[in-house]
Amino acid sequence: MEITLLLVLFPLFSFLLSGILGSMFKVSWFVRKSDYIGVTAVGISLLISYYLLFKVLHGEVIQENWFNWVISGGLSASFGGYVDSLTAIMLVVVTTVSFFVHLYSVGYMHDDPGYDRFFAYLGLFTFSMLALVLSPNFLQLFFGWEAVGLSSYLLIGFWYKKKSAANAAIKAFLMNRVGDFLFILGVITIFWTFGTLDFHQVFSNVNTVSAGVLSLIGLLLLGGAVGKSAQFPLHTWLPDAMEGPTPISALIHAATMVAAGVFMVARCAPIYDGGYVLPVVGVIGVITAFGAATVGLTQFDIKRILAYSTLSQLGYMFAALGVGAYIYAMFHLFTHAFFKALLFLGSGSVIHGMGGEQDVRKMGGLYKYMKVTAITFVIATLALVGIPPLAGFFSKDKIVGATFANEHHIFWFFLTAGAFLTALYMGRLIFLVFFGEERFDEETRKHLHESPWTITVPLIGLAIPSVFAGFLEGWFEHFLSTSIPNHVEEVSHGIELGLISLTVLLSAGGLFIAAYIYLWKKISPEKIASIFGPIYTLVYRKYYFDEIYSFLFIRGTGFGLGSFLNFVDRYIVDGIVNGVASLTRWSGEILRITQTGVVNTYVAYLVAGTLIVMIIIWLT
Amino acid sequence: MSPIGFFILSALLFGIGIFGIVARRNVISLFFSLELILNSANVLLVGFSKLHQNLFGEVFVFFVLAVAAAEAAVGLAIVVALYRLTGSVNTEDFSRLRW
Amino acid sequence: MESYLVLFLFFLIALVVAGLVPNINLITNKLLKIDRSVKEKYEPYECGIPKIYPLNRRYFAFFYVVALVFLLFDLETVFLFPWAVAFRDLGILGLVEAFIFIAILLIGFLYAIAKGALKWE
Amino acid sequence: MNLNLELMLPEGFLLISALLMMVIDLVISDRQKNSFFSNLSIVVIAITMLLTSGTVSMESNLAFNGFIRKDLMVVLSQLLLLISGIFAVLLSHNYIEKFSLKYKGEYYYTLLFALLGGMLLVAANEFSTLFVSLEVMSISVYILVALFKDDYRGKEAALKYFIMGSVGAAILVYGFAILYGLTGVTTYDGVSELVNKNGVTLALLFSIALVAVAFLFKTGAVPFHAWVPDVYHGAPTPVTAFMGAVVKVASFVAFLRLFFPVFVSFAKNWTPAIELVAVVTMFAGALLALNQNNLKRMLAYSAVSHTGVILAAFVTVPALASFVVLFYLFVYVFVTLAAFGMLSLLTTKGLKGESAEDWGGLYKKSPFLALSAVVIFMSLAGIPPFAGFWAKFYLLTALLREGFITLALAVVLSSLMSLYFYLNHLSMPS
Repeated sequence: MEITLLLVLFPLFSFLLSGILGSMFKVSWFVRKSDYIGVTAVGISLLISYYLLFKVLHGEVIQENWFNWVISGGLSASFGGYVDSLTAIMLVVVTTVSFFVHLYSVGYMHDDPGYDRFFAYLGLFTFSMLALVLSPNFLQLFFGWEAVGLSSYLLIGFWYKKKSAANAAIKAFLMNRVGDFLFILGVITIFWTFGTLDFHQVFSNVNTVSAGVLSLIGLLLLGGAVGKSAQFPLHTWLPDAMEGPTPISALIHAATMVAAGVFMVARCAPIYDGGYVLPVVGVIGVITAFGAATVGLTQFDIKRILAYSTLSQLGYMFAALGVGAYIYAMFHLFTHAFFKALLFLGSGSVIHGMGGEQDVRKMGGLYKYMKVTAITFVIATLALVGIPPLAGFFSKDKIVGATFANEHHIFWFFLTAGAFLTALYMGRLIFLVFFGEERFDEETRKHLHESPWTITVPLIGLAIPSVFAGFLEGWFEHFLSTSIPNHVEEVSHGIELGLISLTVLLSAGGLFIAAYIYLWKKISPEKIASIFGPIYTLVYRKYYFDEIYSFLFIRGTGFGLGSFLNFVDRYIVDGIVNGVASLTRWSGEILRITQTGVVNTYVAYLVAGTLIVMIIIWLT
Repeated sequence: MSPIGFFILSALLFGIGIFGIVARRNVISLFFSLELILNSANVLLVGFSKLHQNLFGEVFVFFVLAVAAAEAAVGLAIVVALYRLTGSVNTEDFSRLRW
Repeated sequence: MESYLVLFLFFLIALVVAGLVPNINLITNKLLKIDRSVKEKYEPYECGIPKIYPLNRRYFAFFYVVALVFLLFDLETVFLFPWAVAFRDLGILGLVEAFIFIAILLIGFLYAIAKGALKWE
Repeated sequence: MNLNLELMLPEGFLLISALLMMVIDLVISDRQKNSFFSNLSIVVIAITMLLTSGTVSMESNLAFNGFIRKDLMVVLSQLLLLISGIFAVLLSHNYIEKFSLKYKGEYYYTLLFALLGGMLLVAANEFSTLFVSLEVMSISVYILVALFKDDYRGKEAALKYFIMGSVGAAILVYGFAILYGLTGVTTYDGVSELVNKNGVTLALLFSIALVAVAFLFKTGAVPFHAWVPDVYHGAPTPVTAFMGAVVKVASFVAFLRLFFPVFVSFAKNWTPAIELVAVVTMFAGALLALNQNNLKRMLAYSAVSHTGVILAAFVTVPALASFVVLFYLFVYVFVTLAAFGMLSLLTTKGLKGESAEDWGGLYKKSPFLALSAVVIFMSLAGIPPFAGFWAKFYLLTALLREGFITLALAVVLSSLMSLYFYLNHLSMPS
């Protein structure tokens, strides 16, 4: 049996087992035992993926064909596993994080009635993510793409009884569909141009296709990536997605699924190098990186702050892709996966300890109560902020340096500023949560405790790579260069050193200012807010994105009944589905009036239709 | 002989039938109109059968007649049932299922 | 066969008239009619004699049933006619088929009787 | 005279056993009727399936002097019809238990007659055979819709369906009459031969239009769709499932088998009309379904939009079209049966899940139903990895291969729209 197939089958197996036995039929001897299955299955996949990495390190490129889905019409869709260095890295990231999240969920979800369902969904997600990463052709890529979207929908809506959760789930799923719609258009275009969907055949024939077509394909695929990775302007679903359980936020909305967009763009590097799309990618990335960072400064929900920091970090990756530094993007993805997952799991531990409280204003001084969580959280923060020698320092500085080296000085400026802001809001977060005076009430303090080992072990386990992953950089660059290009101009060491020290200084300064404001209380944040006044409110309201969208689209029907093209246009350009729905509802209402229950009218339609058909057939 | 008379007759019957179905509100007259339409097709079939000097058309007519009878029976039964329920035979009263 | 053209012209005219004119009438009626729907309008006789009993009283459904049964069985015999005409040419096979046909009709007849469709009470 | 009676074994068996059920119905006592007849009809259908699968053969055989043609496609679709018939019977049993029905025996053998009509309809190779079998199916369905006592909705639905259906049948006969006039024969083979000899004439186009309209009506394409929502809504849910599966499959297959052997050489004349109707149907169905609060009606409208999607495949070359359409129908039938079956299950459980509000927190009431609802709707919306996606995928690849890129886009877009209301129904918070 093919090793890669084995790799994906284990999570699927766990999904089916815990889904059918545990969740659907509630077999008595199985219920609440899904954790064993899940953890073991993902553990095995973890081992397999490390084995694959090992094989790839020895210069092998594994290509296995699982089965062919024969399709009438010249297209044979084959499902298989294709492992080059890029895939191997992604596999390791996915399985590692997924393993720790499984372990963590054992403790975190323990009292949840939907325990088995949760593990079933986790298995489903891991399966589809692995299938996505392993895909040797665009069809399987699309398949996995949709499947991760589906499982993310299920997991965000896990607490389906909360209306907010249900709505967040729909929002996420539909905005993803907007992206996926563009994506499948791109896939169709590819099939249209190349006559095949296989990566190799497509990429090897890239130079035979005009740059214009390539740009079109690139744009369409980029649409999918923007939807999946929650980049501007489709970013609004990610913060809402925090309605889901925290392990999910860690696994799907921080480490793996949202990174799929980056992975896809890196995988399609030949197409993007061929077209003119890269600047667009960069601009989107920079906008997201900077804007999300500013929003992160003003939020109070711990998970939302982390969500916005995720947005901004993904923005960094897109910016790196935009300047053609694919490897640096992947490297940041690699490091970011670890410390961001760590951050989310830590926040989960905090929420767990606080008894479900998520507002940072009601926390503080938690260091005394949960040491492990606090230490690991601080480590992850430093890593994210980019304090040497932690992981984030290497990857982020590489990206910033690359933007400078490739003469995108505006990008460079905003990304550096973004680094400063990152330091600021992360510092604010840790000082508000773990240090300073305690702002929670007595009975919270009573049951405030360090979390069980199933929660702390993953924290420690993830803390290690967050510290050391950075040192892999040279090896990583060399290793990935076998599968994807990396266009970065050389700059003199002096400049490089200057840049690095500048960013580090800014980051340290950010932390210091944060401490100055929130720890030593030299300036009250309210005063700053009042100084910035309108700007503050603007940012605090997340640039009024939701409001703008809802205005445009809930009242959008006021613009009159848009023609169908207009409808498509709106759908694609700003895919706020509620709005489009209200638009279409209108036309639906108009149509509904024709459905008078009187049978004579129906016959009249029939006759009119007959006439129309006759005339058409007559004329042609 | 020229079959044109058949055609004109059947076309007129068809038109009248359609008119009746669209215009009338009384279910019974709808049934009359249905029979008219079916029989317009029958007229056409018989005419062609005469034109082609073979019997396929007339056999077809037999089948159409039988089916029409069955339809009429079922339809009348439905109408009787509806009349018992609502006491009306007006199609506009039978428009509770809509939109 | 192009001599059918006149037929189709007729047909199209008929369809247009039939399909569209009544609707136009209806719509214009809906728009223009002055709604004076008083109870008397729906009486059988708008003036004069007030009706003695409600029209939708329980009526004797038996006639309908008999009419339906008659309609069906009467029309089925139409199939026996061609067989009778071509009796000799069809020979034994035709006879068998005819009897099968009769048998099926018979089942229907039995059904009708057993359901009391023909019991005069 | 070559009547290959052995080919007609399944239909004959079905007919005879239905007639026998008529007789049995007269003698058996009313108490055990429901379960007895449901089991009996399931057995009958199962045996018929066995006999049908006995007639599978790669080449196409004629029976009744070429009035009936049986080839692989026919037998496959007949099996599909029979399977859906079994499901319909299973659904009906509980439903009849719940809502007491006076005419139990009638219900079951009328259903068998409808199945018989469908089987003959897909096998028909001659005009009068086609017409008669179509009417056998339709009339039986009218009866089924109206059968439940004191059920006003059913009666009204039956009346509408009856009137519309008769008009459709009349139009069909008129088209056949003109075709007969053009050729002087009524078998597909003879007609296609002579028609191709005469070449395209106005009369021919005219008759093609009439026949096409009749079939478009039967399959429920816009603007001939008006009966679909009312009838699906008004009919008892098992009957709705039966219609959504059997009637639709039979009509589509008959449509294919009439148009592709006979009129294929005039494809360039009639494909534009079909194309237009298909696109209109997809979007009209999706738009109409958007505002539906009543789940049954919503499903009816979604059935309309699915019809449009299937029609889109008609514009491709014959072999591809019949393959794609048959595959799509195979997937669609099961999903439809599952959807309506779920509805009737809810109604028989007393949850009366027709209006959207009843769906709030269905998971609590019965998690199994909720999960299956998710799967069914996802499949209807065509989301991978569910079956509905693969049906759409085949269709899309076929369209792209033939170069109908706009149609393909239309299909993708309409299914995207349909996704919205499916999700709406899925995520009703409790």
